[in-house]
Amino acid sequence: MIRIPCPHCGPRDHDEFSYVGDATKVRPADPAATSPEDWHRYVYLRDNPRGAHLEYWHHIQGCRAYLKVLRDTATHEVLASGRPEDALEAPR
Amino acid sequence: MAEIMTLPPRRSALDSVWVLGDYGIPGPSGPGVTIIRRLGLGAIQLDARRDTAAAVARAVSDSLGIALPAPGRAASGGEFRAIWIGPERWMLLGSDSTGLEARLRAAVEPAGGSVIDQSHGRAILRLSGPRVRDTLAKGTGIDLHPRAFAENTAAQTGLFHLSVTIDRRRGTGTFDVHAMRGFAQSLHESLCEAAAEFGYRLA
Amino acid sequence: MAEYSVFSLVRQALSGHKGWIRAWRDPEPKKSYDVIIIGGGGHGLATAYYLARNHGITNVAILEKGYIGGGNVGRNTTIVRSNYLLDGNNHFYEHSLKLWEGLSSDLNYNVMFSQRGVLNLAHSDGQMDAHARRGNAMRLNGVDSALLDRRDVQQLYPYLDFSENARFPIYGGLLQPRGGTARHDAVAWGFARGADRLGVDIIQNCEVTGFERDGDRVTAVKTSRGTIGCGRVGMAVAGNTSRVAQMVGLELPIESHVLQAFVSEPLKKLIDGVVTFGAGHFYISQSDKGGLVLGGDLDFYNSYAQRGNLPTVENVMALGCAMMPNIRRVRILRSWGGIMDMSMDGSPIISKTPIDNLYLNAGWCYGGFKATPGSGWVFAHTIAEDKPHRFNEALSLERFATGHLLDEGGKGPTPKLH
Amino acid sequence: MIFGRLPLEQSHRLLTGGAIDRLKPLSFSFDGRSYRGYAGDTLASALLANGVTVMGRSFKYHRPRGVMSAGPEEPNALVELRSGARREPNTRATMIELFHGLRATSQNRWPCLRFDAMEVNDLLSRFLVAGFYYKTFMGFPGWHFWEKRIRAAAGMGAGTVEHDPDGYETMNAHCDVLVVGGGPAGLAAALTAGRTGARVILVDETDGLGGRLRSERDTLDGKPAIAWAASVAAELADLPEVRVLTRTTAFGIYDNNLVGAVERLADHMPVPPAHVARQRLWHIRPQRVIVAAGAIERPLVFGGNDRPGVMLAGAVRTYLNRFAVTPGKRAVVVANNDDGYRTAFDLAAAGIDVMQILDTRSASHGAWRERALAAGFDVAEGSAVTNAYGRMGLVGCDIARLDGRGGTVGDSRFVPCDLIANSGGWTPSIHLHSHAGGKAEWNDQIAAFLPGSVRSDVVTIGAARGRFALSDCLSDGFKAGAEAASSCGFGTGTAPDAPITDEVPTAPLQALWSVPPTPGKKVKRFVDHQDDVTVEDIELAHREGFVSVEHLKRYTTLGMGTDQGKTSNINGHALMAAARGQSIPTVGTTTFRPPYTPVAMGAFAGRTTGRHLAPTRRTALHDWHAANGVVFIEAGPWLRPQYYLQPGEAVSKETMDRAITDEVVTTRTKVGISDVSSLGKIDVQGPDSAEFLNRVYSNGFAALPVGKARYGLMLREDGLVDDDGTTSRLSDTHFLMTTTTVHAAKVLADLEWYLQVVWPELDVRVSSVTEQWAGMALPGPKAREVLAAAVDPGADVSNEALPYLGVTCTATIRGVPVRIFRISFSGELGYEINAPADWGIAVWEAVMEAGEDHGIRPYGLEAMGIMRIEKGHVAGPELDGRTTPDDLGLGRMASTKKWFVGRGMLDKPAFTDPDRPKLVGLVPVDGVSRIRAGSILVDDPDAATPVPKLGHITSSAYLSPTVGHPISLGLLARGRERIGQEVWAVFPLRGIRVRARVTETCFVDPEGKKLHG
Repeated sequence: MIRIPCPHCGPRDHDEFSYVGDATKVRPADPAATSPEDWHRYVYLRDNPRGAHLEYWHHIQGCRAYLKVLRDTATHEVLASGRPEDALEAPR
Repeated sequence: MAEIMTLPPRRSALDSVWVLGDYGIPGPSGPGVTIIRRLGLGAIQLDARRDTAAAVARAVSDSLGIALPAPGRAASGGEFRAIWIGPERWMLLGSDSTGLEARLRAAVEPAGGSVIDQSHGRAILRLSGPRVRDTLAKGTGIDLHPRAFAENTAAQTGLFHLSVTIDRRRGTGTFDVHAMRGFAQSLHESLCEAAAEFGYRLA
Repeated sequence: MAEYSVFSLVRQALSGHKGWIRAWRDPEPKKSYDVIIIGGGGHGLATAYYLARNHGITNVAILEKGYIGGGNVGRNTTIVRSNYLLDGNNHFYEHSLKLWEGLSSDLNYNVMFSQRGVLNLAHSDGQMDAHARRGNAMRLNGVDSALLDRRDVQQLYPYLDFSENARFPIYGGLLQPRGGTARHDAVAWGFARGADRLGVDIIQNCEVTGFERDGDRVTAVKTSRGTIGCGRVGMAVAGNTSRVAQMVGLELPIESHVLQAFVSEPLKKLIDGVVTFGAGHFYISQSDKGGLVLGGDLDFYNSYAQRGNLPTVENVMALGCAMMPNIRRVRILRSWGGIMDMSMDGSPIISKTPIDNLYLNAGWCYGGFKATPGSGWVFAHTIAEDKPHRFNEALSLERFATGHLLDEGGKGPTPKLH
Repeated sequence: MIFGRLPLEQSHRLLTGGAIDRLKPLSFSFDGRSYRGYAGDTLASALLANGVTVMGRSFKYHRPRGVMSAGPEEPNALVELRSGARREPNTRATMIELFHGLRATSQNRWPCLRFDAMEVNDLLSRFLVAGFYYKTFMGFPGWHFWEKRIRAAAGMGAGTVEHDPDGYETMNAHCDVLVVGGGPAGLAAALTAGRTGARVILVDETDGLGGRLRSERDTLDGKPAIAWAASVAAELADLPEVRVLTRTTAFGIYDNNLVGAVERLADHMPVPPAHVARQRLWHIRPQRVIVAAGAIERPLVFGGNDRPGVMLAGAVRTYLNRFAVTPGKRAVVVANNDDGYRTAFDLAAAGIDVMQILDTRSASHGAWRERALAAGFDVAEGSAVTNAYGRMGLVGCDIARLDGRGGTVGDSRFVPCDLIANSGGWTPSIHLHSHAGGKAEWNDQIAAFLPGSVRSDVVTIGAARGRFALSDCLSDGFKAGAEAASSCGFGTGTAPDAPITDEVPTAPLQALWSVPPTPGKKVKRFVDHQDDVTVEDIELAHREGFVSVEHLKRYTTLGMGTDQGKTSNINGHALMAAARGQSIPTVGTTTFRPPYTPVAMGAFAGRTTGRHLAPTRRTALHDWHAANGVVFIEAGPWLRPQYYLQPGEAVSKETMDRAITDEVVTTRTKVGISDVSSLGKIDVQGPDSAEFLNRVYSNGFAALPVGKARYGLMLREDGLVDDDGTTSRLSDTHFLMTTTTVHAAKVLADLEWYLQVVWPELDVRVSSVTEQWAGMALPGPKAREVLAAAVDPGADVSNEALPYLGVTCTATIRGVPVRIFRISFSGELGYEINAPADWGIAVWEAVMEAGEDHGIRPYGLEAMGIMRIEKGHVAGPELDGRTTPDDLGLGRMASTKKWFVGRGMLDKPAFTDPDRPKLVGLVPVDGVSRIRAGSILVDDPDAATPVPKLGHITSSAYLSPTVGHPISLGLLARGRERIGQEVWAVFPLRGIRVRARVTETCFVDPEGKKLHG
């Protein structure tokens, strides 16, 4: 069980959350000025790294907040977590 | 006011299954768990919107005499209880007859808050007794030990695969559990099965 | 002692089995190859085999970072079927199923392909309609399928939960009689031996670390055992696709997720075929040895750890016990986790890439094992002919941009849901 | 046991000693024969006490097997425990606590344990070597022929086809320190940590605490060590924050130190008591884990080492000391370490003849040897058993001197015996360490893997890290307990002094991976006893290139039995290393994964099975339906009315069809009422609400007037239709959105996503209010009259006051404030009434009462479905995640004047392809044939396969009571251009083909007059 520190509720089991996915993907801010290729890149393409992965989780059984989480996909270790607007860095 | 006088009685989601009595294997000092339904409550959800949390909190404090609790906490004030249920979001509970929704609406909407009546959408059970923690632990992964979950702690979490609010009340072993109305019977069944080995009383 | 047969076995038995030779050689890598296949899993081995067998291309190396068959071909629930709804998938998987039917004799290696039937249960009218649509589409493609009602299912599997206690009653199911199971490791070993006998070099403990490029071409593959020149390169490294693709700067519509599978203690025969639950993701069969082999959903988060978590284990078991309340006392013996290449529409990719001589075989989601021979066949064709076979035209990389998606579940670009 | 003669009652039981309760005799049966044992016995110890030596048959060769061990590693003595629905195959006799009336039967034999026809496999064993099946069974008559026979013979025990009557449950626990294993190290750790006031959980898989102390004759501070264990157990029981769980196996460590453990609450009883689960699965979340899981003894690999009567030396001591059982009368002891001597002393103390001590080490000069010589034992150094004899029980063995190079010196000598106690050293149980991501490091001193580095929050102590001496275990435990507690903020971290032991110092072992055979004899040397993997199989695997440990395991099935290789893996890997000429760590070890020992599926499932598989969701009107003839149907988590029977009617095809037709006809001609509470209802508030809805809906919402509802369509980011529903504007800044039942949760999560992550600048809050409101739809020509009669005086529901798509929140019914929306799914003049849920039934009854004179009746999902098909409205089968707005005839709802979610994808070539299937109506040309949903649309059903497909039938009404014939909806290539043409709707699964005419999608009131009436 991955323990995810919810910035609001504190550490909780990951089965209280719904996994959303890659948080490095930023939805095009001006859709009218977005090319089909950029939409394609946003919707379909993923870096999918082995190691630190910035991702969103939704605390669906808890406070219903979306969280940003930096997690190692090889070890499942959570390196940092925060609100969607936070810039996360792995602790050194 | 005339309408309120003639309102039909509220019907809880558990009316058809709630048969008072003692069940399961009682412990040495009687049932390990006693469960009561908290009926006829008003449960009003209060949302602060952008940058209004402080103003909303002030308005609530002024009108109801209760301080909105911090994340993960609950508080009592006067005849009301307030539970933090999400970022800038609280549930206020009080007796149905106090006009809670109207009072809140009047108080917080000018301050930038939103009010949503959820009184009928939640089933609220109060569990007490020496084996309450063991019973709840069969269905939730959060730590309910007094060291970790002190009085007036409240959590939004999962209980028997349902989303619930668990509100630790006064005393050593009294918890209120708020569940969605539609799942009330499922929760009731799960709680009763879990508590049966300790003995439980529906009161 | 090349051919395997009962006669050679008896002859060897009488001389203490001293005469058996290696099933495949252990060669040093050459300076260069016409084709390099990256990944010594089922698909890579099958591709090399068919490159040699169908296209006469034998100067081929398979580069495997560990031991062959150590990826998902060695960690799956061994189910083989072609009961797909969408033509692009159905034609491909049916081609694969046909290859399975002759595979043991083709390879001279018993892969124990067992056509015991694959049954998908349905638990609502809507699900029955969806099964009917799929079964009808299969029949129009010349693929076998049968729609069973509740009574038919009860006759086949009387111990499923037909009681009042069932949360989701069984309405019926869709059966593909030609579906079944195979001995997963044997598939890898059979293809390895077959490819080796046709001259392919299988190079284990050889990890790819990078590529040498000349414009839009790859000229050599850098490995832990030196740089190896190449004519063409085929990538078949499902689970690690994104990592290898990144070495040539490709970003792909793929996420890696962990899928757990389980086997129980061996039991006397209990379950004849393969059965899948319809009110939750669960599938079960029984190995020839007697273990119940079962699995369910992904763990639902990106992962490269071949290790799953307890909630998913519990969910899989809950579904299994709900479907078959007679197996609650059966004990789980082993569990394992495989890394799935989850694509954005739930269907695989066998395709050319923006790099001229690099070919991609990836995105297998839950479906890689059953595809092994078919995948090798069409991937070999794609590499040899530099164009897709008709059975993998629909499995192109471009389909995500053009909208020609193969989304069997209608789940959209959310890989964990496929 | 001698067949045909009644065994002497407990002929192999010592008169004194052991931890059994001689005052509590228990009767049990094995293979139908009655025996007696005592409370405190295991099935294995009780059978041994009765002289039963053969307890099982091996997997492949069906060789008779006795018990090898006294613990969870047992590969041989597997039985079917209990019978009927509770039959548990493959149950280790060494782990079954004896209870009165226990019934066990042997397995994997036919017709009986003593005479097993399948033992012919043993005679054929030279053909049935590792992997023989990959090389055979390929020609005539084919694999399917052979597989049937192999499947009939394979497997070990038989499961049951009956449903398990027992319950299971899950329990969550949190603690500061979890100690796994209640042996000396674990007890010391738990005690030290517990005394600090930290929250401590101690688990042990057996029925009591003490671990190896229960099996040995050690003393502590001059008193029996088991007394020390008892005093620690008593103190732990008194510490309020300490929880001791016996009969509990920690089977795995998952991420973040979640430890899974299974507690066997009732396996030592005939059946579980009422309200008590059979097993309980614990989720333990400790801050620190101390693994004191002990070690498992390895057998030596010699000829005939699988014969009944060949036992691990440690197991022999357990049977002697803990169970007061003598597993033989004449013993040979063979070991590559000092445990041989220790065992000999215990055997002699129990009055058993020790015929010979064989020390396989070429030269050992330890204290144990000196003691043994001094005590007069016959000790042979550098010697081993080279073959053991006796099919159903040991009769003797050959012993020979080893040359140290894989051969023997001189002649072998036969020694009669009925027991061989053997030890090849001990393998630390590093499973949990490995689960936690720890590496394994080879150690030559003990010839086994030790736990390497791991995170600081999991420490392995005592024998589990190769510290086999009791004093080391204790000091490890005291230190680890103190450190773990202090790292959690309890105590000072200082370890107390350990009690004084009386240990004899041990000399190092000398690894010996296989013993050469008796010269001139063909022998079978078993590495994996259960799966019959021999030394020769490993050599064959090496010869054929299956040289990595993973290939070895998979090719030979080494370690794949129910014992998971606990006694066989290291021996097997060492033999492969020898064959490769490499070191064992180079060859490597396979990875340990949970579970440590097999765990019942039911324990994992817990209560989440049967009707609890998923929670059931009931609407606020549920009790009314239940009292009024409803037939419920599952709709996702919900139970919803499918249709209603009249009083006295029973469920049948006929009554169902009649009910559904009546419900449709009544609604279309008079008025109907249905429960729509399960539709998702989302409260949207905030100054930016209109802008927000404008972005998430494909059609415009910015200009929706207050007091009005609008049908909206939502797309996914990939341009495909996600959901639909009506959304009403209650005030300038307040909307109420509805969603489909199925997508309610997802839509809410999506809205939260857009607000919290994508457009945080929008000042909007969303909340589900689904549960707050009971929803009822009231359609039909008489709906307005009924509604007017139902609402309290003062409310105006006239067409002018409440026109089509109008909304009012001011009316009351029976005093209950309700929201009324003039919307309709059926195409009739219709309303949806939302009432606070606790008053839902009161309002429903008021409407029913008001409608009584108009012939109102409730209708269910079936009638609702027919009416929506009649109107051509899309629902789940059309919103299947593969359709665009245009496919569904809703292209006009994709605004070109604004940007909305999904618009960026709508121009993809595939989405604008004119050949794309479009939604159309289809009716049978003959006017009567049913067109089933799931039919495929084709031009030529007789075309060669693959038959080109044009689309499929999405939804179908076998009979539209309104139009009088079957109707259906389907997606058809170029469908809009084909209206009026004919196609085939084929259903080859049932051999059905129907000629169908393509029509518009709306079959009833296409102009929508009724809606506006």
